[in-house]
Amino acid sequence: MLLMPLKRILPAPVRAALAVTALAALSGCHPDMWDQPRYEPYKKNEFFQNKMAMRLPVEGTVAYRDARRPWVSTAFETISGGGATAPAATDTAFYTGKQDGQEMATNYFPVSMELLQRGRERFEITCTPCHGYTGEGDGIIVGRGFPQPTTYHIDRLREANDGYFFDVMTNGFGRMYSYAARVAPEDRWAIVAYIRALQHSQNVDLSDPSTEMAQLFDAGLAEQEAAAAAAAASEHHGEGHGDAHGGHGESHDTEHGGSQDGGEAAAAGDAATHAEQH
Amino acid sequence: MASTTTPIPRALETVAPLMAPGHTFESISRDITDVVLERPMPRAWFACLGIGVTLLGMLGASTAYLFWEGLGLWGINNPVGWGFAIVNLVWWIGIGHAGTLISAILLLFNQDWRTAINRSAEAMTLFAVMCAGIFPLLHVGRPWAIFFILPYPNTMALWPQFRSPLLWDVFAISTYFTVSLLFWFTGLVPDLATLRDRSKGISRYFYGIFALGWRGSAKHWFRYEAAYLLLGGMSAPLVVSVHTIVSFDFAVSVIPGWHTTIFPPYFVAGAIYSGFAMVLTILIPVRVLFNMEDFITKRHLDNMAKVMLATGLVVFYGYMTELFYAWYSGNDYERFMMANRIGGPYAWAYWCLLFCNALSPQFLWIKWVRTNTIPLFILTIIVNIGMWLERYVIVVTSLTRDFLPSSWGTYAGTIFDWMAYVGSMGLFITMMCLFIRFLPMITIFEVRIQQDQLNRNEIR
Amino acid sequence: MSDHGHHDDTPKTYGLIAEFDTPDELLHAAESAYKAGYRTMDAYSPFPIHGLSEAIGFKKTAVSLITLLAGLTGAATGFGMQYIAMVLHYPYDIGGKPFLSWPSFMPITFELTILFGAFGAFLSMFALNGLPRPNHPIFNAKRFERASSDGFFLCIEAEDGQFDMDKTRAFLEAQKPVEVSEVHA
Amino acid sequence: MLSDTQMSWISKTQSKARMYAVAGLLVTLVVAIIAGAFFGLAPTDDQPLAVGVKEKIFQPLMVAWLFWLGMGICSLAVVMLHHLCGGAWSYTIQRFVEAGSRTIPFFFITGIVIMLPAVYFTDIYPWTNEAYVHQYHIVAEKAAFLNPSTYTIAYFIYFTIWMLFMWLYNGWSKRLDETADDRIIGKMKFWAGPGLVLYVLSVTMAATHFAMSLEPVWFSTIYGAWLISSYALSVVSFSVIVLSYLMNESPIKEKVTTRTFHHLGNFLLGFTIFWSYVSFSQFLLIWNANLPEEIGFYLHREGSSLTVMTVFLCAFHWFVPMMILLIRKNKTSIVTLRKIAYYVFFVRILDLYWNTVPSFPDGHYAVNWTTLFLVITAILGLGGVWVFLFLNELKKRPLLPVNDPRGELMFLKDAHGHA
Amino acid sequence: MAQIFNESANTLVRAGLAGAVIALTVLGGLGTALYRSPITTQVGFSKAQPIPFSHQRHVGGNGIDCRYCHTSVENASSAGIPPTETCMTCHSQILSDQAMFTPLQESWKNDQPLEWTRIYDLPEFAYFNHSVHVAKGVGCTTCHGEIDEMRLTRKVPTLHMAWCLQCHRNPEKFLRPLDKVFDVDWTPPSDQIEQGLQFVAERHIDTAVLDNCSICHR
Repeated sequence: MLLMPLKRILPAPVRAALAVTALAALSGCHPDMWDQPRYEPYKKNEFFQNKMAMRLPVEGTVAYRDARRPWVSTAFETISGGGATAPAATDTAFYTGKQDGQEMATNYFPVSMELLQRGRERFEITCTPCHGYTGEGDGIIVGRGFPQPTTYHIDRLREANDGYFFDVMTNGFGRMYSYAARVAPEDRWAIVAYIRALQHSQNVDLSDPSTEMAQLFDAGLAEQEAAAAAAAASEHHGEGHGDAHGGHGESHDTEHGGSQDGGEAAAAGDAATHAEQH
Repeated sequence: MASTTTPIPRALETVAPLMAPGHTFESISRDITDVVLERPMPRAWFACLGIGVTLLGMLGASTAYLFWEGLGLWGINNPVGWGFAIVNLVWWIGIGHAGTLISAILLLFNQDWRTAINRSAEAMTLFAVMCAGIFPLLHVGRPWAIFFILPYPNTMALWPQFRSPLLWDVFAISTYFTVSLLFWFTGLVPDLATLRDRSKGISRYFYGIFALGWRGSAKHWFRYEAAYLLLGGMSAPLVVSVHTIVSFDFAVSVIPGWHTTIFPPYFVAGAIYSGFAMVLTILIPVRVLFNMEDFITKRHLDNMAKVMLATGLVVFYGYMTELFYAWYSGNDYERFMMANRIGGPYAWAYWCLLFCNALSPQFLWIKWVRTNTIPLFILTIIVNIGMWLERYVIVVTSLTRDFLPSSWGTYAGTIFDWMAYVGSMGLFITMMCLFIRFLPMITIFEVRIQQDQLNRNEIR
Repeated sequence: MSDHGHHDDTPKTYGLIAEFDTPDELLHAAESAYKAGYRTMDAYSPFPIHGLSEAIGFKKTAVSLITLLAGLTGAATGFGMQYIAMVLHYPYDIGGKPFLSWPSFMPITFELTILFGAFGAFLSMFALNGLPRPNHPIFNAKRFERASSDGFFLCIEAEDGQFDMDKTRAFLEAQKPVEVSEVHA
Repeated sequence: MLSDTQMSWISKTQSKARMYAVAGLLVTLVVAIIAGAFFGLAPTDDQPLAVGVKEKIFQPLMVAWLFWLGMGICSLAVVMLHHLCGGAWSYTIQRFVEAGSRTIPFFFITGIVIMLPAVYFTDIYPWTNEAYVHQYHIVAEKAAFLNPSTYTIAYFIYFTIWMLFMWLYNGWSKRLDETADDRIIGKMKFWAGPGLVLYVLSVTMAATHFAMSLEPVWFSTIYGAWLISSYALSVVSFSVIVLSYLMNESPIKEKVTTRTFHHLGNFLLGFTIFWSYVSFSQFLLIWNANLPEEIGFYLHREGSSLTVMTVFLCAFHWFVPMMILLIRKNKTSIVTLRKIAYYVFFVRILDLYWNTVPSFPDGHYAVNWTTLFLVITAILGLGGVWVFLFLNELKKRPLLPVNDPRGELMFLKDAHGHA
Repeated sequence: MAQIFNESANTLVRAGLAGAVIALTVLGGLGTALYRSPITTQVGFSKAQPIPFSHQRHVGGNGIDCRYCHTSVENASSAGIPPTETCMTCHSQILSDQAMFTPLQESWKNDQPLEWTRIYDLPEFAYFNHSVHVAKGVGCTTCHGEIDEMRLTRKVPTLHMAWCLQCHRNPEKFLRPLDKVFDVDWTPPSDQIEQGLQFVAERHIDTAVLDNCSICHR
């Protein structure tokens, strides 16, 4: 353990020389608690061709979903009529956005506020760098030289199926890479829902104040102003997200028990995390 | 100053004298310092040193391999996590106790016969504690991180577990070693001055530096005696506390056979017992080899044998109380533990230890045995073996079979256990040989006091 | 030493030393010297002689007091250390016992009491004795090597107010020593 | 044989002792009857042991008997110890402890009146109570040892051993005075070893029967050592007291120097430390392990006033006497040492109270002031009788052995040395 | 008798003793200081990387969310080091012809991962999970410092156990509102302790066990 800091300071040859000396002196003292004979994420492993200790999942592996996104499990429950908590591998609608080779016309999940909020959060993390906050295709990267993506607010895209957006995220499009590895399918569906909301919001005719939309808009504006005022008054502008976790956690925990048992091997890593959460 | 000579009562004329007659202050200095300064070492010394260094080499080799390969080399397993390491630790620490006991407790009790043997016994203490220290050091598995057991403000914001008897051990044994060293060195200073004044050439400087410029001033002696008595006064409870704490290692647990309130005094008595046995094992040959029979007389052997007998009886008492109260407890586990000792897989060790520690010392009731070197020497060896077996029985029988039969196991030391154990004896023998070669093995100035008292007829 | 020369630049005198054959003679001489009014003197012997230091007027030493204080410091350190670690800094539930498990703190408190006390006795004794001091004028004294074997010496130092080379020599001679000689500084 | 001053001190003390004996025993009986009749403890389902008049009478008498028993049997041990290792300190008190040992028959008889009825007719020993044994299966396991018959037989065995050695040593001692026969010294030396071995074993067993079994679920292997060290403390301090009154006259005067007190003081110190060592070790081990059958002993000794008593014992049975005895000055003055000895002797009462009375059902969790009062009066009463008998024995023989040549050797150093 | 040592020996011996004591103290002090200094802990040090990746540019300049690259930080023990693909998402287009991107292009072409040098290396006897810290409201910058201003990532905490404990003993000093966890500009408000205690209660953080050995060493 004493040798550890040295190990991290000194260049390899010096270390080797020191190690030999230390070996002679102490007949070897392995810092074997610091570096244990096992592979941690992102460690090197000479055994494999690409030298990564981490392996890709076997082709066709189905991701295990956990209960941390309540809207997902609620939705799954609704869809499957209760019981099932994660779609089967054969559920192509969920994983590809296509059913019988046809793009899904609507979202895989019933649209809810939770779904939209999740979609917004994920959109703002993942999509805004290029597509911008409103989906105009004016993200910051565009200013850095990335070719401008198409805006969402054209008729072709307004009329496109939900499954189409899902497919683009999953498989990439043009210069856009696939996000399948970075965004989980249910998150992709949430983003789809949010994109739909964006399209709506940017394409509303407010010229006639008597329309329902215009009234809603005014009401929303007033609400936002009030909320801003309240936020200014108190620092606690906590939004529903955190509470939702805590509040729904208990019930979903039990519901997900079955699926954990089913996919134990895949679940092992996440199960620890899962346990932490509750 | 009373100077009348009292006639020796007739009943006491048979008591062997404390030292041979006819000595002067000068002859005392000469006889003792000549071993270091003048006389060539006898062949037996070279033989001992050779054996010691060989065994020490074996210790080094087995330790090096242990560092390389890890503790798996030893026989320790689940459920016997302690094994030889603790057995040897307790054995060596116990042996060490005789030195302090002779120096400190006999000093406090005004026992004159301590004089001739305390120096070598104290040296033995130091070397035995060194040998003892090896085992926990190796047993932790990562000796280079051993400083973790000390309380120092560290980057972990963490303290050692002060409520663990193992940590008490750390404090007890390190304090014991330090205080023994101070006590020993304090005793050496006036003798180093003698060596300084009698040696020639380069060794004058060596002894001169360590004598610290001692000049025998009356004021110095005054403070010296005060300090020496204080050190003795502190060492006496210290030595008791050390083996008490060693016994706590076992006794604060709830393991049947370990959790016994008699352990503290019984361990202390056992320590003194084995310590005196070891002192005799060393002194019996040494006094002959280096012609020290004038100073280490039959009376010394007799007295030490008596102490062995007394402590042996206390140890016997310990065995008997363990036996009786295991039954009296009414507790199934306690009763099984005893039955297991008597008739379980390690019964051989139990019966051997009873033979070595309880039966064989009964011969010490006989004066002929106490004053004849050969039977006494054989007995001390038997007791040394017996005391090792005692710790072996305590550690192994209790750990191999405690509460749950499903967790029972067996234990045996491997060749590396034996190499470390026998090797530690090599360290002990080597250090002892070097000590005899370079330092006066008898406290010269105290023998002078004794001579002075003899001159005045104050003692016999 | 005076045989060795240096008569021309008369080396400084440390004192006059008288050698005796037995401890009793030394003790007697020391008592007489004190009675005669000498104060700055010292007696040298190869083993401690009861009453000798008292005879030259040296009766008290701080060694015990320092040892006691050191021991108490050790006890306070031992207990305090454990209290800080186990109660204040990192309280930890072990076996359901209270954090302030004073019975468990006793062994280490005791050990540190002894450790500190022993250092107190050891260090204070040597420090008060002014040791280590490998060089000292008294080593210049004739046959002083016997002081560590069988010689008993009384040295009246030149710094003593009553010291007078001739008178003091006469006084020492009167104590029937083996020899009286001058010690050069 | 004794000087007039010594004789007059003895008879004065004897008449005082007579007074204490009568008053102490009377008060004990009267108060015990009243307390038992009015403040007894009736048995319940949880606590099947009763504390009535019988128990109230026998409880304090038992404690007092156990307290003074040590003066008899440990005196015998000191006699044998002296013959085994010798030493100036034990030589000077040799005749005191011999006289003490000659009181063992007194305990044999009083024990038949106190201890055996306590077993047969009272609830004081819980193992005699069927409901209690039924409640604690573990007690039934030891029935072979804890039953009235074994107790009685063992009682006779213990006293046979003690009285045998008492008879041997006092006989030899007397013959040595008369004949100056060296062979007697040899015998005394030889039998001291086996005698002490038997003493230690019998006291351990007796401690288990007489005291430990008051709490039959509990056991502690160090208990024998506790009782032995306690008794040694009592005997050494008592001897110091007696010595202090008799030492100004011959023959002791010639033999006693400050060095003798110093030794006695050191032994007092040694036994004080040993007592605390044993008590603390027992506590630490049981407290740490926290096992159900053991920890009860300490739980019964917990509670406001009993906790205060525990702290008191730590402070005044260990710390204070230890600190006082560490100071050399206090050991070289007989007057100071006598005060310390008185003090140690009386603190012993509290220790014995602490070790026995909380085991009684009405002594749990708090100091039972009535019992404490009764224990003290019983100790004064029984002690009055004992001291009377002791002094009677003491004046029968010279205050130092007449023909023991070892005395000379032992005093070589003391006589010549600088104290 | 002649002197063995001359007078200077007295001074020498005493100076030697004092010197030994002082030297030991100084050595001990130096050792401790060295052990705690950045030389050993590497605090404030950055290391050479195959590509001089700048968080300042990406986070501070471009405002890209942490989770864009560190995708598993909310779900797994490891925050995730982005694969080459993530870099290529933009850098297939932007500045792709720059020399400093050669390793990236090579990696992409040969399907060989980039070998980044670890800055934060916890010993393996310490169990650490990013997701639980994020979920309970420990912000990125609490441990990683002002990452949005670092040209090259450097180590900010010592990663000593004492450092871990200062939060595990008093989490209220560091907890944030959950929507501020990834906010690199967040600073504790004036009533942080109060608010933190409220978070501790809301989020069921059991401070009694938070400094138990087995929380981190399992």
